[in-house]
Amino acid sequence: MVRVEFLGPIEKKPLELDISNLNELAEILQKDKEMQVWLENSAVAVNDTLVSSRDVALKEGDRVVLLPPVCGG
Amino acid sequence: MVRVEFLGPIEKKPLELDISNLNELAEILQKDKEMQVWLENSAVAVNDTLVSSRDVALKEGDRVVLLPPVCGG
Amino acid sequence: MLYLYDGSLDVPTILKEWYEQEADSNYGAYIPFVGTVRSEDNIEGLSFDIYEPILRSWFEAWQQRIRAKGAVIKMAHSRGDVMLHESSYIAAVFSPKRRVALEFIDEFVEDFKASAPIWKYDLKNGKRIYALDRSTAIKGSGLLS
Amino acid sequence: MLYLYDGSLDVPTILKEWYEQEADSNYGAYIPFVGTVRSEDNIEGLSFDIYEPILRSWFEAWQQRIRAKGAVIKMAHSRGDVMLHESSYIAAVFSPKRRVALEFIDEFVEDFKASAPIWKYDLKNGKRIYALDRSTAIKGSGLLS
Repeated sequence: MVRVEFLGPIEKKPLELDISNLNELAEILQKDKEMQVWLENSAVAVNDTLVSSRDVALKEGDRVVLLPPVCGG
Repeated sequence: MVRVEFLGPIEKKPLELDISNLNELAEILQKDKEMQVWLENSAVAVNDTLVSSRDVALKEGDRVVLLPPVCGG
Repeated sequence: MLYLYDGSLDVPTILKEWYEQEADSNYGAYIPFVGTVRSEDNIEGLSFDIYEPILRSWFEAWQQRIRAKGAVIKMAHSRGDVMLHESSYIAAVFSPKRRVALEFIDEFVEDFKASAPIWKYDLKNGKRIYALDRSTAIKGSGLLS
Repeated sequence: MLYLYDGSLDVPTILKEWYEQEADSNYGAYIPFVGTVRSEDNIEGLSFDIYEPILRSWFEAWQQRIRAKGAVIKMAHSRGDVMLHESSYIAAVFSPKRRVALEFIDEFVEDFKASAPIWKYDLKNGKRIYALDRSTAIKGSGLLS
């Protein structure tokens, strides 16, 4: 299973999904209307490394996080 | 009389001169060989205002200062 | 070094400690940037969420870049609530000569604003409201849309 | 405000006092620049002469320029001897938002180096040696040559 977490203001509980890449994750999350806006403005990290392409293989135990727009300081 | 002072590292005592403009001051100071280098790299202020031209009339009681290269901080 | 605190920062103490930490390191320039909560739009204060693992790796990358120029970077940030006129953020660069520190403090603070995984909320009538309009999407956002 | 001190600056105290002076002024950014005497070329320290009347008018012009942007500038400098790893210079900008302070601190420090009527001497074997090679002729120099 791959764990998916939603950071900061995204009010959504973590998911445990049986997926093997980010395309599959995108497909699943796009079905959730409330996630629409967050998908557009969030970055994605796999095992705490930001990724810039969906061509990332996911394996058992991997962790994906979604990072919405930031404003530190 | 016009008082002329030499600031910072210029080791020269103040002068009291009977001059009416900066051209006359330049003429007098250029006769002092030890002032040669300082004249080239120093700025000039009349009554504590920096001047950028020699066309400044001087009157009784005016004060001229020479400011050599600076390095605060 | 990266320091995270619950609530507001004790700015004088942090600036003093950092100055003393590097007192014998022979740096000619020390430039802190201090961020303080401003009164605007009737807020009572701000509140911050931090995602520490990515903040630490982002900071580590900066640290290496700045060290390569013979300089040092330190940063402190608040977690949770910080009220009006309290401070939530300090970044500081130490360098042998001034230009390196002057350029890095600017670049670091701007990249911090654009990239550091920290989320800001306005505190209004006791509620925590995400400051979306003042936030910046991290580079590469929208990958799953 | 411009503050001149005999000998080295008490950096933590000055940074604290300035921070507290503006604590309720609603500035979002506070950026001090601290200059510290570096060990190089076997010096024991530095020594400074200041010509106060022109320093004050130069600073006053800057103050007006910075106030016009809704910001504040403060500066402290040493007179006389400052030994290795002690500090001789602090400048700080406060502004509502960060860009104004980030840009002014850089511009102010550079103009300070080029224009402020302060002369620096190396202290070596107890002697005071003018640091001509590190000094900058003020704009318009050479008028009488």
